[in-house]
Amino acid sequence: MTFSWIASYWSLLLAGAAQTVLLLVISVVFGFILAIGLAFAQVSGGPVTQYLARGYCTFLRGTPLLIQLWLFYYGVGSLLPMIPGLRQSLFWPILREGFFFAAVSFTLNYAAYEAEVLRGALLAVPKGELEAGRAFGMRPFTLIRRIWLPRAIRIALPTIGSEIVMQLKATPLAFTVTVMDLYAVASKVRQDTLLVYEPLIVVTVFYLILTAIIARAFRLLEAQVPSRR
Amino acid sequence: EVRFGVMNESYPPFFAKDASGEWQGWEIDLMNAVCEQMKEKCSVVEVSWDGLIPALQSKKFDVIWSSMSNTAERSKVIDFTEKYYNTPSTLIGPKDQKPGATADDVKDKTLGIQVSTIQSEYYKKYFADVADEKTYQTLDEAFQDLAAGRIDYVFGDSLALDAFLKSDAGKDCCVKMGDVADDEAILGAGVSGGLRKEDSKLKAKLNAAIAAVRASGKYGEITKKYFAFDIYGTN
Amino acid sequence: MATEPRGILDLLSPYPPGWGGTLLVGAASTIAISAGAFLIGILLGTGGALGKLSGNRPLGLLLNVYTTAIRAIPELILIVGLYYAGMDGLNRLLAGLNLPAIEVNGFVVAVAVLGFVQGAYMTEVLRGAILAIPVGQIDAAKAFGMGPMLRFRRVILPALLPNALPGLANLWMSVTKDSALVAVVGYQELALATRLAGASTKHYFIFFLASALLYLALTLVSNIAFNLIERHVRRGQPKPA
Amino acid sequence: MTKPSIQALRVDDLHKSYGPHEVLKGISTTARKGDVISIIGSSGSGKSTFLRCINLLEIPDRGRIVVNGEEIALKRARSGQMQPVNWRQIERLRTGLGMVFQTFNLWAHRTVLENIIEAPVQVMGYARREAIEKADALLNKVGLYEKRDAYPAFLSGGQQQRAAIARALCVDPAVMLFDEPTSALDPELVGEVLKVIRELAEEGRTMLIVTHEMRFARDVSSHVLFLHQGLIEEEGSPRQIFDAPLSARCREFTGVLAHH
Amino acid sequence: MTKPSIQALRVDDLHKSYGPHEVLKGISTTARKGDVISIIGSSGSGKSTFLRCINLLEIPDRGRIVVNGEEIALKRARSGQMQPVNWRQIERLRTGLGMVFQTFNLWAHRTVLENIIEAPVQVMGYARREAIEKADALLNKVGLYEKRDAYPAFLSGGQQQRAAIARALCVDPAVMLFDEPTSALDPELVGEVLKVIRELAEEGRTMLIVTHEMRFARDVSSHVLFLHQGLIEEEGSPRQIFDAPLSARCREFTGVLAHH
Ligand SMILES: Nc1ncnc2c1ncn2[C@@H]1O[C@H](COP(=O)(O)OP(=O)(O)OP(=O)(O)O)[C@@H](O)[C@H]1O
Ligand SMILES: Nc1ncnc2c1ncn2[C@@H]1O[C@H](COP(=O)(O)OP(=O)(O)OP(=O)(O)O)[C@@H](O)[C@H]1O
Ligand SMILES: N[C@@H](Cc1c[nH]c[nH+]1)C(=O)O
Ligand SMILES: [Mg+2]
Ligand SMILES: [Mg+2]
Repeated sequence: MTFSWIASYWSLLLAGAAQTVLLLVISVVFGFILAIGLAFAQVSGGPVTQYLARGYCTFLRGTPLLIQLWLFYYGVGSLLPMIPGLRQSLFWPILREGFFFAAVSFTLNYAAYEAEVLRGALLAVPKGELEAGRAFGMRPFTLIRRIWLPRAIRIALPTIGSEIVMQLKATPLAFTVTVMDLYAVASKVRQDTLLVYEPLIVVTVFYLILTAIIARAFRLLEAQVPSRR
Repeated sequence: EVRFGVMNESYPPFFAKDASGEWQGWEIDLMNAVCEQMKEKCSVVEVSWDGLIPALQSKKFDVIWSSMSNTAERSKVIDFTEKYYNTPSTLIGPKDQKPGATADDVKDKTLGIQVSTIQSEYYKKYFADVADEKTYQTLDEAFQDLAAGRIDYVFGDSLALDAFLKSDAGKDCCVKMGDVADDEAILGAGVSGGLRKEDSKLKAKLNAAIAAVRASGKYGEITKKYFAFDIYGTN
Repeated sequence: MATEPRGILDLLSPYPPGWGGTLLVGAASTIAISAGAFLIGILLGTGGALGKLSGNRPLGLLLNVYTTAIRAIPELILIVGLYYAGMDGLNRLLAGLNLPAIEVNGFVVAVAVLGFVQGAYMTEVLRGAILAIPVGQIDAAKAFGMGPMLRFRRVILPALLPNALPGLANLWMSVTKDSALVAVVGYQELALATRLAGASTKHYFIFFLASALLYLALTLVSNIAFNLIERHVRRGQPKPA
Repeated sequence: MTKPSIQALRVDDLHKSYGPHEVLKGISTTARKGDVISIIGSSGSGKSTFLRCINLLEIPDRGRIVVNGEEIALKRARSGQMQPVNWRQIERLRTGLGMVFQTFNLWAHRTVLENIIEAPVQVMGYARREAIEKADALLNKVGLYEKRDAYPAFLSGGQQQRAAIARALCVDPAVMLFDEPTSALDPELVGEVLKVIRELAEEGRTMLIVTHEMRFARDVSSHVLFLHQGLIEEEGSPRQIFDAPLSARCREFTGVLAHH
Repeated sequence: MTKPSIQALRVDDLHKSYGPHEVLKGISTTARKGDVISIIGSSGSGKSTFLRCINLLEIPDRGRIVVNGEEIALKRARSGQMQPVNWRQIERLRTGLGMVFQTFNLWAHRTVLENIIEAPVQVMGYARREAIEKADALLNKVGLYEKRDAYPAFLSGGQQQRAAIARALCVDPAVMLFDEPTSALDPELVGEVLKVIRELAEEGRTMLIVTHEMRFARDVSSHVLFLHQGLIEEEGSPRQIFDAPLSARCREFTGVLAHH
């Protein structure tokens, strides 16, 4: 095992780790918010919203994230410069970057997966507990905020934890749109030095730390309401 | 028998798998010529780029024959044969951009470079202080971004860049900005076959065969099928 | 090579030089790999979830290591490590013992590794699903003298499925795409076939769309299956609203 | 029947079917402020359904419901199903209609105390401190103070039922709907609940109580309804219903206990 | 106390704590074949816990349990917790210990009929046809035949309770553990259940019944246990417990209803 290469790559590695974390946090936070809407649209929306939300989830879960990202960045993204004035505008520095496209695609994709999980969890909340809320005159929004969603999230916690780890493992796809996340840096090191395992071990250690943090956080969350088992 | 490891993704015109699953291209033809020279039976083993080194080391095949450039870093891990081709490095850019390929020309601009190429090494040494780099997995993607105006240059192998400039998309948008000044240490080593360190017998055999194929004119013959000029490079 | 401009139909024709056949064969491999990995995952995940819930401390710790580490380690390193380094080590050991070297199919290793990873995710999904079953229903099964196997088959499994299906469906969707990793052991499935076709013809767009449609078709078919199962296992559940 | 000013609840010709099964076939009744109305009837006769229709947890197929002089506006949707015209109205009226469910329906992710203060704080807008004070008083009253921080899953049946009663009382509703509120309670606690209900009635609150305990019904109510096959078979004062029922079915039902 | 041959159940010095909270502090009792033992006591006194310990749904911290002359083998694990030596033994004994839960615990994914035939077919190995015949007879007995294909979520409280009773009866257990089996039933149905229990007792079956209905306890039982603060405060014949209790606490508890 050789790790001398770290000396010349450490700044890239740090920047890569930051990109990885940033992509993960953005996509999970915004994706989760979006997922809540999508899940409720499916369990209690009208026929049209139900249909649209279902379609969204099917489509985004049904096609590879890589292709979504690719079509979005090289398809939609490369049409952007044709909009007159955009290249001179304030947004160009953001819209020029792959990061923006990666963050958006990841968010939309994560939302589709998470919505599916939440949909199941919402249906698993005992009907009587919802009725109790309604009987007290709770508005739909209050009912969702205080009873339905927190109860569903607790039911789904282990699965949500898994989805976040899966999302972490999806971040390397950002490399296809020039984002140098940690994995991309490792790939670069691998190709530069032809070392097979060492760069990936660095990534693995970092992923392990992140995953352990996520797993621990979720274990604490789960322990908040004791279960009778 | 000598088993040649080829990356399972196409890199035309050097090697490409067609729809019927056959490998073909310049590097495949060269391989056949070299084998004939060595009087060896040859076979192709395809593995993804990530699998090339481990597969070589666990003896799933004997030589990497996959347009791999010889660099100092890489020679620490595997051995290389003599080079079998080397092409100059070029900058291309949009038509309305001032031509030139020096550090001054690229000041404050963004260069699209394929990951882990010799051009990326070159960038680090000569351009890193003045210009930005965007790293792509394939040149095709860099071309798209160049056409879309997200980057100002693509810096890469002249062959691939020429092919792009001749294509429909390239014709409309971009022109050659110029070859960069040579740096023997970085750009000169060229593409070689990659071998296990301990396999010096095969290395000698391959080196002899490559030299013989060049000397016999077979090399030129194969090259003519694919290129309008010699791709062996200087010396 | 030259990119002769050809029509979409030519490009996607099932016979060479069209790439349609290659894509379809790739899609078939994708399904085979995914189904194999998914099944292994279900077995491991069920065992893992029950193990975690068994309350056995050492087993629980071991399974926590399994779910944390295996989910964290990039699949690539697992496959490459197991297939190349692992096989190499094994064969060296065998050679030392004067035994003949064995040759394991890279495909089998890849499926096993993906299944092993799926198992880690499923452990968590299934554990959550079991925890969401009202305790009383399991108590009732115990009170009637049902043994662990019978209890699992007749009460826990049907009661956990409604809670677990969405998570399992997600994992299925995701393994159909992760199966692209078998390329590293020289195996060609849909994603690699797509890239080959794109690189050879430069018509990336067409092939990416075509393969997206193939994935989508696979998803739609699996959706129908998942929906049917879900409707069946949710029988007896009142609507929430 | 009475002056509208003191009419707390009025139900007219309430119908409700589940699929082909008609559970309520036209129930009408009126409750004045301070009335305690017991609803008795055999299992499956539609008592719970009746209570659940009053606060629109089940939407009736036909009929009028008037709470505190305000009629719940229902319209017939194109599907033929009835529908509230305005859910806001229903939410508002529900805050005045406390309910204790037959199955308690405590929120599993909240402790007993949190269950009780949930509606006061989130729906009525009470200050948290104030709500906790009140909750603690109620917890003491139902003898559950030391379980205030326990989660429902760890309570005995009777403890859950008491938590549910405290939860409903904490919002001070003008009309209370109790669905078998003493089914899981021992005789002493039944006595306590009886006392609480009497106090509430004296404060002018109206109560509808579904119960299977005839003694309790006799002791607590000002008026008794006997439900049978989706209709009110007989109604009247407890004395009349229990001592001199007119209908044969009612006589049979209330007389049963005496026989064995 | 009695000849072992007709001893159906014996419990010695049963202890059970939840964390720091000691719920059972040493309960001992014996039931002979055909005995109907009622367990009364205030809410939270540990009645359900007692029943759940008998069939090892809760593992006691100390004590002996002997079912039909066979002692349940328990050992102390290193953690200090008690543990069954052999779960197989427990599964076997459980088939002879029918249980009706306070919260019914019907399997939500099975219809009423499926709930009832589940254990006979899957555990006892009865033929499905045979089990259905028996289930139908029981469904008729509890008046639930027309709901046999309904899922539990769509039943009224009393219907669910009757389904749970039928489910427990269908396996013909030698000892039945009833946890408030009439809490959701109307007086007529209570009478029916009473009749069923008497029939079962005549067949020689043993029953432990937790109940809050003193009248029911008096009518049904051969023996009554009064649980208080984790101990048997008083026990004896119904006559003694209800008419001439020795302990002040018991007098208070059973006398309550008379006072209000
Ligand atoms: N799983 C548990 N964890 C902690 N405490 C529990 C648990 N189950 C019951 N308890 C507590 O143990 C005590 C006895 O409970 P149990 O259910 O046996 O009461 P009970 O006599 O059946 O009461 P009720 O008549 O209300 O059903 C109660 O104080 C209850 O809160
Ligand atoms: N959601 C539902 N879907 C279909 N049928 C239902 C539903 N809820 C109740 N029923 C049926 O309606 C009838 C009346 O039920 P309800 O719960 O009102 O009875 P109840 O008088 O409260 O009985 P109990 O005293 O047993 O609680 C029952 O036959 C029941 O099976
Ligand atoms: N790997 C997934 C991403 C994912 C998130 N959650 C589950 N899967 C994809 O390709 O789309
Ligand atoms: Mg009811
Ligand atoms: Mg109890």
